[in-house]
Amino acid sequence: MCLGIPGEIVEILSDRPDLAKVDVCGVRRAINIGLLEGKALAPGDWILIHVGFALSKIDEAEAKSALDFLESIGQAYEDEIAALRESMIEQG
Amino acid sequence: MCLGIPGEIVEILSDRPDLAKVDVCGVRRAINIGLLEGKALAPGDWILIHVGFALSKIDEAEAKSALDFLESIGQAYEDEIAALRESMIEQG
Amino acid sequence: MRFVDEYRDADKARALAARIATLCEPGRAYKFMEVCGGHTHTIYKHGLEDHLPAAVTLVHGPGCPVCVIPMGRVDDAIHIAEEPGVIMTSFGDMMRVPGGRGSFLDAMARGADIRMVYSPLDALKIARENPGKRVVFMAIGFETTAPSTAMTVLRAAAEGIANFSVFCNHVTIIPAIKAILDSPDLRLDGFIGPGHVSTVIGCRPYGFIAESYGKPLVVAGFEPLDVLQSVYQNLVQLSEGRAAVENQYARVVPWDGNPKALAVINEVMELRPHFEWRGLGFISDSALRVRERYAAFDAERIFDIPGGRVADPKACQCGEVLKGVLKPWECKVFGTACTPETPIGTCMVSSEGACAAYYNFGRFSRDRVKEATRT
Amino acid sequence: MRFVDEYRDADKARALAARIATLCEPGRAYKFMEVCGGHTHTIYKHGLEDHLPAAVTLVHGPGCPVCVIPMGRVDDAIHIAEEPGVIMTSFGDMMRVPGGRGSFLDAMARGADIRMVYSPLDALKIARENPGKRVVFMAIGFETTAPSTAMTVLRAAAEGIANFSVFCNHVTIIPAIKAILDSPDLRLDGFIGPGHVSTVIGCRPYGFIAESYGKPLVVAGFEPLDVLQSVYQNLVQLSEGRAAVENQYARVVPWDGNPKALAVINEVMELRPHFEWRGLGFISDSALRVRERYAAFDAERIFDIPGGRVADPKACQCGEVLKGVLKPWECKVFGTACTPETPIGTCMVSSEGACAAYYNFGRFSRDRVKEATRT
Amino acid sequence: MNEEQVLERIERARRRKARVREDLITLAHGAGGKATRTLIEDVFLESFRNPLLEPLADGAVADGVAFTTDSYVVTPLFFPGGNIGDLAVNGTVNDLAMCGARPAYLSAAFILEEGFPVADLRRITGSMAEAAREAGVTIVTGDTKVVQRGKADGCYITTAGVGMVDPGVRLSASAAEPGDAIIVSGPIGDHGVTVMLARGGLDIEADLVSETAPLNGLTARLLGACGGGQVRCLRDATRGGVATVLNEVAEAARVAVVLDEEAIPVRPAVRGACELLGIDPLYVACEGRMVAVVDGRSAGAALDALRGHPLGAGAAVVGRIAEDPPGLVLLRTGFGGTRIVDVLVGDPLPRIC
Amino acid sequence: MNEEQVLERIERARRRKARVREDLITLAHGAGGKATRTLIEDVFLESFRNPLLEPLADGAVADGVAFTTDSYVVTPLFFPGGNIGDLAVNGTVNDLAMCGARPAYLSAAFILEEGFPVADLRRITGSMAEAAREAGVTIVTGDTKVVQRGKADGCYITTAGVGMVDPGVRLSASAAEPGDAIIVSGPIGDHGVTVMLARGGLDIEADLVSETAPLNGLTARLLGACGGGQVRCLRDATRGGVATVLNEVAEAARVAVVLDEEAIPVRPAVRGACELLGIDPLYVACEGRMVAVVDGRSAGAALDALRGHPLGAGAAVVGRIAEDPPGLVLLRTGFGGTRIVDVLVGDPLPRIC
Ligand code: SF4
Ligand code: SF4
Ligand SMILES: [Mg+2]
Ligand SMILES: [Mg+2]
Ligand SMILES: [Mg+2]
Ligand SMILES: [Mg+2]
Ligand SMILES: [Mg+2]
Ligand SMILES: [Mg+2]
Ligand SMILES: [Mg+2]
Ligand SMILES: [Mg+2]
Ligand SMILES: [Mg+2]
Ligand SMILES: [Mg+2]
Repeated sequence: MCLGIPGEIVEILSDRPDLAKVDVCGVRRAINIGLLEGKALAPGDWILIHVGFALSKIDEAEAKSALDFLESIGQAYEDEIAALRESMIEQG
Repeated sequence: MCLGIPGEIVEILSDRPDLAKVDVCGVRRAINIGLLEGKALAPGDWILIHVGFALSKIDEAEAKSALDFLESIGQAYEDEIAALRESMIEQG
Repeated sequence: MRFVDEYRDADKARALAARIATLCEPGRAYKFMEVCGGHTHTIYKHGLEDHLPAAVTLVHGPGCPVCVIPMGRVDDAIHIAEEPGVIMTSFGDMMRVPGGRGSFLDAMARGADIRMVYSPLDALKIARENPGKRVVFMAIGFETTAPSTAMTVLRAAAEGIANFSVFCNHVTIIPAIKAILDSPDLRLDGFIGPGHVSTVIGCRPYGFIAESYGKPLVVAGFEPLDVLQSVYQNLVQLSEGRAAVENQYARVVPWDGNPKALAVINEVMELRPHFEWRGLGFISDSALRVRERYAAFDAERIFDIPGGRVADPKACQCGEVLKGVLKPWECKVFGTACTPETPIGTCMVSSEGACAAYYNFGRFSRDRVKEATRT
Repeated sequence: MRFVDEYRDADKARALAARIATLCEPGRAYKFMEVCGGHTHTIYKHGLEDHLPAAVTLVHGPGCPVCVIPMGRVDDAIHIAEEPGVIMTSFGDMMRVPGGRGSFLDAMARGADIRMVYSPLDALKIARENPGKRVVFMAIGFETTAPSTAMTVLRAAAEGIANFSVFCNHVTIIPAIKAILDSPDLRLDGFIGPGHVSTVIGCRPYGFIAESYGKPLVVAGFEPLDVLQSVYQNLVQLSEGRAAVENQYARVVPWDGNPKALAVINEVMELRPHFEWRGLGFISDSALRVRERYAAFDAERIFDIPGGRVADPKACQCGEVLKGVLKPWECKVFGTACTPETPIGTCMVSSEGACAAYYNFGRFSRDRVKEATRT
Repeated sequence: MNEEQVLERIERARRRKARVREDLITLAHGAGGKATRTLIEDVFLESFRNPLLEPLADGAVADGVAFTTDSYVVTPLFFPGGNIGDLAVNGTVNDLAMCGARPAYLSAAFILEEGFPVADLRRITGSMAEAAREAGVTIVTGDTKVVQRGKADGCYITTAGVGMVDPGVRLSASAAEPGDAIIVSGPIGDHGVTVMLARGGLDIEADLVSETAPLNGLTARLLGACGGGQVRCLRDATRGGVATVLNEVAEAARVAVVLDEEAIPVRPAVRGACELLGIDPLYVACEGRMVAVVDGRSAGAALDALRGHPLGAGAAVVGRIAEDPPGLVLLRTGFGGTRIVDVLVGDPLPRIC
Repeated sequence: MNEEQVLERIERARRRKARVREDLITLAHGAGGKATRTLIEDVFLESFRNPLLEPLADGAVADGVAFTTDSYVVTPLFFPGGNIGDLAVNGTVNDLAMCGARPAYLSAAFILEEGFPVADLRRITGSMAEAAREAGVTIVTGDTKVVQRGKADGCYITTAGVGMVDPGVRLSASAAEPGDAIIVSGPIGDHGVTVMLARGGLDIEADLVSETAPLNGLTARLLGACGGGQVRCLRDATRGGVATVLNEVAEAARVAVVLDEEAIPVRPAVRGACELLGIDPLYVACEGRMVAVVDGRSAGAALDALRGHPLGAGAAVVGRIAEDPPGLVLLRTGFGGTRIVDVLVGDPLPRIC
């Protein structure tokens, strides 16, 4: 529960290593990354933001494999629909 | 110097003997009469008010004799004017 | 928006919906509970149910941290806010939540200084900028939010900010799920597990649900495709006769959660023996309080709090709604006496509350809506 | 209005004016100083000079308590007002008086809490109602006003109101008149004595004016006929070759003043060795301060006051105007750089100030005004 | 230089362009006297300058339509004789009436402070409705804003009004001519003194009520009784009082205004309060009194017309327009002397000296 | 009772007379959502009721003249893209334009807080003059009040406006008909997000500016391009945003409004800020965007007309009017689902849950 939004790290503040400037769709805010202690964070990394804190680092590989799964279902569905349509044309 | 206004005592406040309700032309305010200690004050008496305090009790006899003087000058003046006018009519 | 837009795609939704439909055994009805109010919000906001077959029902759970705050705690918070020299700070979500003496908004109208913040760190900043005031942060939320509160207390302690304290109302999710599972009047087929809580606690704590209760639980993300996919994964498990904890939201949720976040919670807070949940009653070990060693930052110790219990209004059926026993519209006052303008229960206030989500986004004949929006 | 309207009668004024005219020796010019700003105000407000023959000139004296406050004291008052938690209270007359850093109104615009009161007792009331604030009363005025301040301090002491104090700027009239009499560049034929000061100090203190300086002084009331009559009485004395103190205002002024008022002043205040008068410079024994025994009510002791002297603006000729050496219009900045909106000197601020009275009520060709108003 | 020369120089100085010298707004800028005028001329007129705004009259008239606005920020909100609601309706109705218009439509914009009692708001809108009914106007559009506690004072109301001006009517302060009579419609200063006392800080009691009232009935009678050109100008004597209004007339028409102190109607209690506080009723705000400048030959007819209406029962001729000295208001005092009646610098502050 | 019956009962309940239940005004009463509506209906409309006020539109139209008012209390006074002065002029110009009027005259009433910098005031009036010039309107009358420190927030401005409505033009929310197209004139929410971020408390940066602008040029083009009756109604999507405006249309015309989420133009930064704060751009205020309801057959012509004007370059058809269910705004989501878009209860508060 509780609103969490993905944002991209733009900069780790040099004077405050527990803060990162994060970009959400062109909107920027300093986010506390103290809860991700021990994770290697760098500009370009994505994090999940909740009430001004980063709760986790987004795992791009996991994201990709999940999307691949969704794509595959989508593709299968389109194939089926196409097949269905063809069969209807054949019938028609 | 300093603005002072005559007002008429309407009531001596029973619970606060240093305060009197004073009327100025139908406008009423509680006035501190502590500076008039020793003067017998009663409703109907007139006092001079300055910044919420009564500074003196107005002496009606003195007021009357001063006004009498002014009246007398006024009367004398009118008599003179009348005399002057008559003399002009006589001349005219 | 990356990691967002991909998961709002209508075509993929239709494909997934087709799969879901094929997974449903004819004649069987399925009930899945989304534990988390964030999911409830997603479901209604995106009209997700339009993709579900009639056989699948989503049941809304107790995972709205605003909804479960009992009225007495709101009154306590207002009591603190009305102490001289206090600035109460709160997330926007709390502003309209009614206690026995009205809401924060009403208290503001009576003169209390209550300010909305985006982060507990903003409350700390207000404390720093107002040394002559006592700044209290109204801390609410599950394990998602508790680490932020704890981090803020640690920061206040490190900086020696003496005029800052926390009114701690953090709750924990597992006891609530357990209460649901143990409630006699509810039959569920599986769970859509709370994604953001799980970033902190990980997926292991749900193990007992699969093991002891034999129900699937799929930890899910908050975009509508995430939720739809977790329905799909639940159905797959059921069709395969399995019951396991799965992580649909692996891009964000590590299986083991966030150990640092758990550590800071544990540093600053401890379990309360009992805590009252609105609608659910007292649940043991279900909430957090500030530890003795941070007493200086604990509003409950600093202020003399009435701590009274306020009975829920008679008409209120939030408990049944929170447990998923009643659908919002089945509450007798839903939409007539209880509306978002005049909420009787908290479920009607928070946008994560099931009643509010249903009222704002879903309240209307689904058939007529579908008819009207057909393109 | 009794004791007012009788003394504003035009017919009596004309009669008195005729007498005054006959008392003037042909070819001789007469200069009388009205010491008191209240008289200046009366003279201009009622157009009294229209009743005077050209041979009689009224010269405006230093008796405007606002006009004689040096700029440094205004700055000190603003300094106090800008201390945290202070409510400064003041008569309306002070609000626009410029110090080196602007006026009370400007300080209010910058954020100071300065409130207008009608009576020092109202300031005490504010103190009573605001226990968390330090309430300071800006005390100004001659012996007329000093007893009220003293009574208020006594009352504060009796009630134990600890958050009330007085910034004492009371001045005494006799040293000022002496300074005038000793100034080399002024020739006066007599004085219109200050009526309301005399209710307190009585008429005896003026004796030296008649005795040592050989000038008549007539204590006068504040209605225009009072002032006109006192001119008349001055002229009668001169025509009879006498110089005495006379009391035109016997309805209000007892010959011996108000002993109780003098006693309370003396209880609470003592003479300062020196005090600066705007335009007149330092005058010994000319002002009052709070006695040691009432130190708890003395803002000068409570607050750390800069106490700096601020040189009057170069263009300012208030000193000459206050001494009656210059007529207001003879000041080089009168009415151009110095106006009531943009006063350079204090005489342009108070409605008792000679420059302000002349500017507001009299500034214009007397002949053209007379022509226009002829009925 | 002699006195006459100095005075000429001063008059020239007074006609120079106004300039705000302060860095910060002070209460004086809102008091209706010189500081207000300077602010309006130097900031608002300077920014917005156009021929319709330029006369700085009660409202603007174009194509037979009059348009005006005022914000109401009175403290206290409720006072003897009325409340901010009556004021907000009557004030704008009156500004339209002073343009010679028949007031028709009003707008009402509310700025409410968080915490303001809804019951008080209902009382205020009730009074507004009643006042609108009495004046025969309709409130056709509005707005509501709520600001945080401490960012207002309960309730501020801004009304604007639209009215229709009959073809024959053309009123302007600059139309005043020597020989014209100056009429006030009744005793002055009741409203201002009532509100000042209602604030409570002065602890003064008086049996006074605000005269707040819609004057369009009165102006209609007056315009009906006198021919079109006979009425030169109408002004409601609000903030700044009769003195300020007449200074504006003198200035706009470059004429002298000559008042007779004894002819000016002032209630005893108003006089008493003013004497006690050291202020001059000529500067005290009225909210149901107007000043009319009419052709001297129509003065009688005008007076009859006004006195025939309940709100004009106390109407009186208080002075006249003269040619010289232009731009000045003069007063013949009851004492038989004369003086200038200038524009006030700041608020009419209670004074002790 | 089954779900359908319950929902019917609820719809009936929603049409009951609004009643303010609170004793005190809260910020929600000014937020533009249901509480504001309830306050207006129960207090203001109840007190002032008349046929011209009753539609509660952007302004009132009578005898070919449109009249409107708004108070401006924005915090901060200066923000990227504008300030309170632009808003006060553009807002009232736009309300007139939304009445189908050619805006002509404006009034401007200022409530200034003691201590307000004169330089800021000059900047504001300068912007107002510039905005008035751009819109082709004249500020013809005004008012200034100064309140004590702590009784305002620097500067409040209330403008009212008068405009002329051509005979053929008759716009009304109740004129919307099934088959009509709904057009917005450009990306939504820029103003509201810009101001929210400019307050500084959220510490969020974005390259956003308010779109505040006068829309009368745009409306003139639109009315010119479509015949008189083809444009049913125009609304500027200020407080409460597009969602609120469309609910008013649905309610007034007793029709359904059906929106297509993907067609609604929202800038990425607005979306980003809204996602971060948990608010919905549909409820965010715009100050230079309008919603037009036009005959479906004229949608193309209307869009061309709008897109030909710089302020309408981003115009888009975002939905249509349907017959059923009356009084409701529906959204077809990008996800392929549907939902209601209801009136907001309070402010669009940043939320965490
Ligand atoms: S309708 Fe109201 S009272 Fe009923 S369950 Fe929902 S929130 Fe609770
Ligand atoms: S004109 Fe101004 S500077 Fe000159 S004497 Fe008068 S008050 Fe002083
Ligand atoms: Mg007016
Ligand atoms: Mg006006
Ligand atoms: Mg007020
Ligand atoms: Mg007005
Ligand atoms: Mg509006
Ligand atoms: Mg609008
Ligand atoms: Mg409007
Ligand atoms: Mg503001
Ligand atoms: Mg508007
Ligand atoms: Mg005005």
